[in-house]
Amino acid sequence: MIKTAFLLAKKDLYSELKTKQVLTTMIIFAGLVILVFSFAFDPANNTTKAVIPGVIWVIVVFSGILGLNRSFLSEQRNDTMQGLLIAPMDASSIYLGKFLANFTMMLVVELVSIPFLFLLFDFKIIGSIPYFILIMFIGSFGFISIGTFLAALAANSKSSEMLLPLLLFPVTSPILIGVVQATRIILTNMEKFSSALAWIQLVSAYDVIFFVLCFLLIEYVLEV
Amino acid sequence: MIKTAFLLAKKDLYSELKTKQVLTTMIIFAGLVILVFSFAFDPANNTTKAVIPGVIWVIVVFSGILGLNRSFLSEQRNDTMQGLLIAPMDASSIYLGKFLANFTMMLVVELVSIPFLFLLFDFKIIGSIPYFILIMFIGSFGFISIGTFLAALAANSKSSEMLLPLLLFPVTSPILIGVVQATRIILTNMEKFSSALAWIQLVSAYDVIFFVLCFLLIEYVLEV
Amino acid sequence: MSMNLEREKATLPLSESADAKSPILPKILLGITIVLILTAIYLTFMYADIEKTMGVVQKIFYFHVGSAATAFTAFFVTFIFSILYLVKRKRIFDTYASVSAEIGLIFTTLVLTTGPIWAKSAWNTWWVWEPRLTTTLILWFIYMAYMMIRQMDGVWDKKARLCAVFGIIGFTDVPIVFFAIRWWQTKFHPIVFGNGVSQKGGGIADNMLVALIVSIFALLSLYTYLLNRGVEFENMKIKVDQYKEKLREDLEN
Amino acid sequence: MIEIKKLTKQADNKLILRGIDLSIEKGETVAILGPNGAGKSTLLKVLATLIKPSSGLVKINGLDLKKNHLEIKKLFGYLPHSSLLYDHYSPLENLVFFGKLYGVTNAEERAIELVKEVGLSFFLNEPVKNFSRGMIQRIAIARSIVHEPELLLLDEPHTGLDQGAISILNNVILSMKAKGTTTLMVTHDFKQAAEICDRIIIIKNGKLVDDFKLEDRALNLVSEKYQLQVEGVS
Amino acid sequence: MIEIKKLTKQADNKLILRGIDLSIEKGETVAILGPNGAGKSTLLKVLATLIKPSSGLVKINGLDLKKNHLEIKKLFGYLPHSSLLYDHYSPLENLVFFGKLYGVTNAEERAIELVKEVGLSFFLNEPVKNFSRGMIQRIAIARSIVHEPELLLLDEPHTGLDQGAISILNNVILSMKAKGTTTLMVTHDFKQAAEICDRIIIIKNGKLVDDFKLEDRALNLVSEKYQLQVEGVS
Ligand code: HEM
Ligand SMILES: Nc1ncnc2c1ncn2[C@@H]1O[C@H](COP(=O)(O)OP(=O)(O)OP(=O)(O)O)[C@@H](O)[C@H]1O
Ligand SMILES: Nc1ncnc2c1ncn2[C@@H]1O[C@H](COP(=O)(O)OP(=O)(O)OP(=O)(O)O)[C@@H](O)[C@H]1O
Ligand SMILES: [Mg+2]
Ligand SMILES: [Mg+2]
Repeated sequence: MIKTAFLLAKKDLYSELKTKQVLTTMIIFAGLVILVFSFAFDPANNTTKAVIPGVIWVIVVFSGILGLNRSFLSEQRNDTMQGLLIAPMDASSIYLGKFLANFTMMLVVELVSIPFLFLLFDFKIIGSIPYFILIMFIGSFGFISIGTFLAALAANSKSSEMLLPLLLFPVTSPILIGVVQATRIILTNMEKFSSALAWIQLVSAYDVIFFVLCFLLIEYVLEV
Repeated sequence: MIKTAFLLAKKDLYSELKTKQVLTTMIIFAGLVILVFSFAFDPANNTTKAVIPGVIWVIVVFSGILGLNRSFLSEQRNDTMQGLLIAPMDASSIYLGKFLANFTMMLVVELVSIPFLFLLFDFKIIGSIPYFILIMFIGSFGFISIGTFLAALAANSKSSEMLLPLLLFPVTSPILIGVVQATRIILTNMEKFSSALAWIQLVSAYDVIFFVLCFLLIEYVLEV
Repeated sequence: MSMNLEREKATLPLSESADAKSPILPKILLGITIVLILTAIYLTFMYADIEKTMGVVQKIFYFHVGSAATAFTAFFVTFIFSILYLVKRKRIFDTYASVSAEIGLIFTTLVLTTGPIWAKSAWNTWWVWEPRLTTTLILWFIYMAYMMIRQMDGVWDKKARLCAVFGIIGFTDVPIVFFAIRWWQTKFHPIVFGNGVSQKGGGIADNMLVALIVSIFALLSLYTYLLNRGVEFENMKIKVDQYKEKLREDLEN
Repeated sequence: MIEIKKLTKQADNKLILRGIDLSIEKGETVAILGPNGAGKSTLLKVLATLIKPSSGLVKINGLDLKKNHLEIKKLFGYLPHSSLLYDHYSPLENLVFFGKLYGVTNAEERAIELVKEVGLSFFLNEPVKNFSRGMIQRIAIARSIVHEPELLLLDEPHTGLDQGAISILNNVILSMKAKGTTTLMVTHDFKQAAEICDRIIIIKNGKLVDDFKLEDRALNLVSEKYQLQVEGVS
Repeated sequence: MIEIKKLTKQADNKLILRGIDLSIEKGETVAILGPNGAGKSTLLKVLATLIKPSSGLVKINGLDLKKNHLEIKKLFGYLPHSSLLYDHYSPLENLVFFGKLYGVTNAEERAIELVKEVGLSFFLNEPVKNFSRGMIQRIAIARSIVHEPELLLLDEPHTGLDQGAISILNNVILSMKAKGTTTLMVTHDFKQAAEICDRIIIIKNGKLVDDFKLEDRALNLVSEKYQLQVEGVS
């Protein structure tokens, strides 16, 4: 199963390597969101520094949605999804493969856009960078794992690119609330570190529960 | 030409009336954007009230993008776009028809979501409501007229739903900056009314110029 | 030469109506509901004390909490029937799940309207962004999304399957709403039962408690009645569709 | 009716059409044959104004393709591989919409009549998306003739049709021919080509390699010539 | 090989398949004929596990369709109307991907061999999206047999193919038949059906109305029976 999942992820990532379309779009989009926010909140103003944790996750959410949408939309041309469905593998392999591809792309986008954000807003991290990375990781993990699942679900609809945000935002909002809080604490206010840790635990638990749930339920989503 | 445009707009709006999908989705999406912003930026904080004019336009932009995308994506199934292209009408009729349909839907979304926003953020309007409506109107007009044009352009790409925001943000940013400023003044600070008027004039001029430009150039976009 | 595609697809054998049970049940339910609601109204306005600080507005409390409890129950029912549907694949389970979700959505909407009305007088604002309120709003959005999946085009079994999956996923928010005030520190929303992070459960006067419990039961029995009626109605609609199809085919042949 | 001179089309560096000269009279029924990838569909797309030629001259009814877009678009009906139908609309709604787009006066009546003609009146009000391949093709044919065009451009019109529908289609083409309509039809089915066409064109590698008149439905002649041109040489 | 009992499929309130009983031996080549909208493609989709039957029993190679998904999926190759190919991938990449998905050991070699077999070696490394209809169909055929399936489910496989490709396809089917492969083929082309099939099934209105063996490529017999069943009755 793992092997098939890797094969699928490789296919997606390889076609991405060839065209670089999705990735570039996601990164440019992230850049645009940063720009819009820099208009909206004057970056020179010191109080607006407080919005940075929020901006980080707004970027992840909105550019993530672009990638997630693509992930299953791209299987609609020529009904290639049917090709995957009649192949001898479990539905969970498809899920895992798509998840891996999406997660990789998300991480790349974050790797590029967040340093850019810090630079533009001239932000000095006074907290712990390893913890920050950890939070980014678990937050993205949860967002993408649920997102991949819901993208598969939404793909059944005629206008799936519209349905996905409707499904995704409410379901992932506990994760988002958690990671925004944790990020805020880690980046600006290390005194409340224990509270951040509690948030991290909460989000991790949510991640695990949902990953398992998605893994089990994907079979019913991809069933024809 | 006008007749054909109305025919096209009627087709889109009629199919929307039947399914009500795009509209509901746009409205719910607007609500969700409010939600995401609420936990990204603490709204209890009084300074964030200042961002409300910004949030209004973020809603317009993001839910508008959903509708704009749909508008030409829906013509891709079975290549119905080709059906329109071989029909005996000018490209500008197609543009006008799509513009009318999109603009109508955008107005409906605004009509529903903005009162909601005011309620949720407990915002008291101290400015002039007619002027506010005027601003919403010219802002949406400009955004949708450019958006429709760029959606037609983006539709040529394989991953058009990703390309559209990339094209749209930079081009419409003058309009957006203008209307955000004007909205802010109208809603909170009527003393600077003359300055708001200047913004309105500027945006209107931009609207007219771009509408004419799009009208003339659409032929080259839709050419095959 | 066949110039026309024939259209003699037979309709399914009309399924035996599910309501082999006597039609007395809805009447009994209706009776109980009416009695309970009248009692609840009496208890609320006549029997229970008027709250000291908030005054008469506090009466909204019984309805507010009752609606919330009912909504939670409704979503739980949806959750259970969704699982049942995925296992058994009977249409009736899907009907129950969907009707229950719809009623739950209505009650959530009630919470979301009574809440702000109360808030306007208690906190002098319609809305604040704090955990309980936010999570409740999220709950509303989740079941709105559920309804959107139902609106999708396609055959019913596909929609039923996807809805069932989403009904399971979406239910996770219900415990979060419930525990929101108990885990997070809340500045606004009060806790009555149990303890929160920053405040103790307030507890209430006995006569208020009685009124509350009766209100909750009144609304729950209203829910049961609505569920029963809704499912009946859906079944009827399914049957009418079948008849219509059959009729059309009879006409065509 | 159609006048093509030195038509070439190149996509990137590849020449798809390499100098085609062709002239078709009003009222002719022409079949375009040729192996896969020869450029038949591309030629039809050029005529349907969906692709701009790289060089060469194309005149339809004396009108230059480059300049008189609108007039030409009114003239022809085009049936490509895809159906050009709105999935969630019924046949009736689809045909009425396209009818109105072409300025057909009594669009509704015409639509109902056409749906009846292609044998789908029972499905008049059902959304097209659930239709089978052949049913979609039938509606697509109806769509392409909704405005009673003077020129028919058909790309493999017989795909997916059952025997009944094939004879319906052939009858439609023949009855339109009687009214003076010109038809260009790409096909791989020699039998149908021989049945309704009075002229055959063979295209190979983007070039016109044969062009002959056909009489008495001479199926053998077609196969023979095709074999000679396409398989004999290669 | 295939055992179908009382198979029905309903979409909402409409019965598409109305009780089909069918049993097919290993090595048979069966053509499925029938008018548009009869339910032929639906039947094939059920066999390809793409649609769940509403009721009835389907067994392939003794395996129950409901329970032994994975084993059954390995057995068959399915060619639907759409190509199931990734547009921006070349034929080689497409075939290698699907080969690996099916656990073909030397996927690369097999892919190259297949592309050659369908006569597109010149286009080995060009993205599929620019291909003509017939070329895509050729690659789609290669895709469906990349894992040398024991059961072939072909839905109108001859669409868009030129004469050369048709004989390639027929040869492929016949040579696979020699190796013991079972083939189910939906088609509207009686000639091809008579040429390669040894059994004909006629479906009408979701019911199996005729089922007979064919000898000596008796095209007349096919037309006759079809006419009787499909057109004679109505
Ligand atoms: C503005 C929107 C509001 C929303 C969305 C809301 C939501 C809810 C929900 C979902 C519950 C049920 C949870 C449970 O059973 O534990 C609840 C209970 C309750 N609400 Fe509200 N509420 C709102 C406003 C208010 C206001 C203004 C007050 C009073 C000042 C209030 C007082 C209570 C009390 C006392 C309970 C019972 C708490 C408990 O169970 O411990 N709520 N609310
Ligand atoms: N945009 C493009 N870029 C590159 N090559 C193209 C493009 N469009 C078409 N081609 C090539 O042009 C050739 C002719 O294509 P066309 O669709 O006209 O063939 P056809 O004669 O209709 O074949 P078929 O009988 O298979 O339908 C093909 O080899 C195709 O690969
Ligand atoms: N999801 C669906 N909902 C409603 N009706 C459907 C659905 N899918 C298929 N049908 C109907 O089922 C019938 C059979 O369709 P199918 O595609 O199997 O026909 P077919 O025999 O393959 O026809 P063709 O020869 O035209 O390809 C059609 O009348 C079609 O309208
Ligand atoms: Mg072609
Ligand atoms: Mg079919």
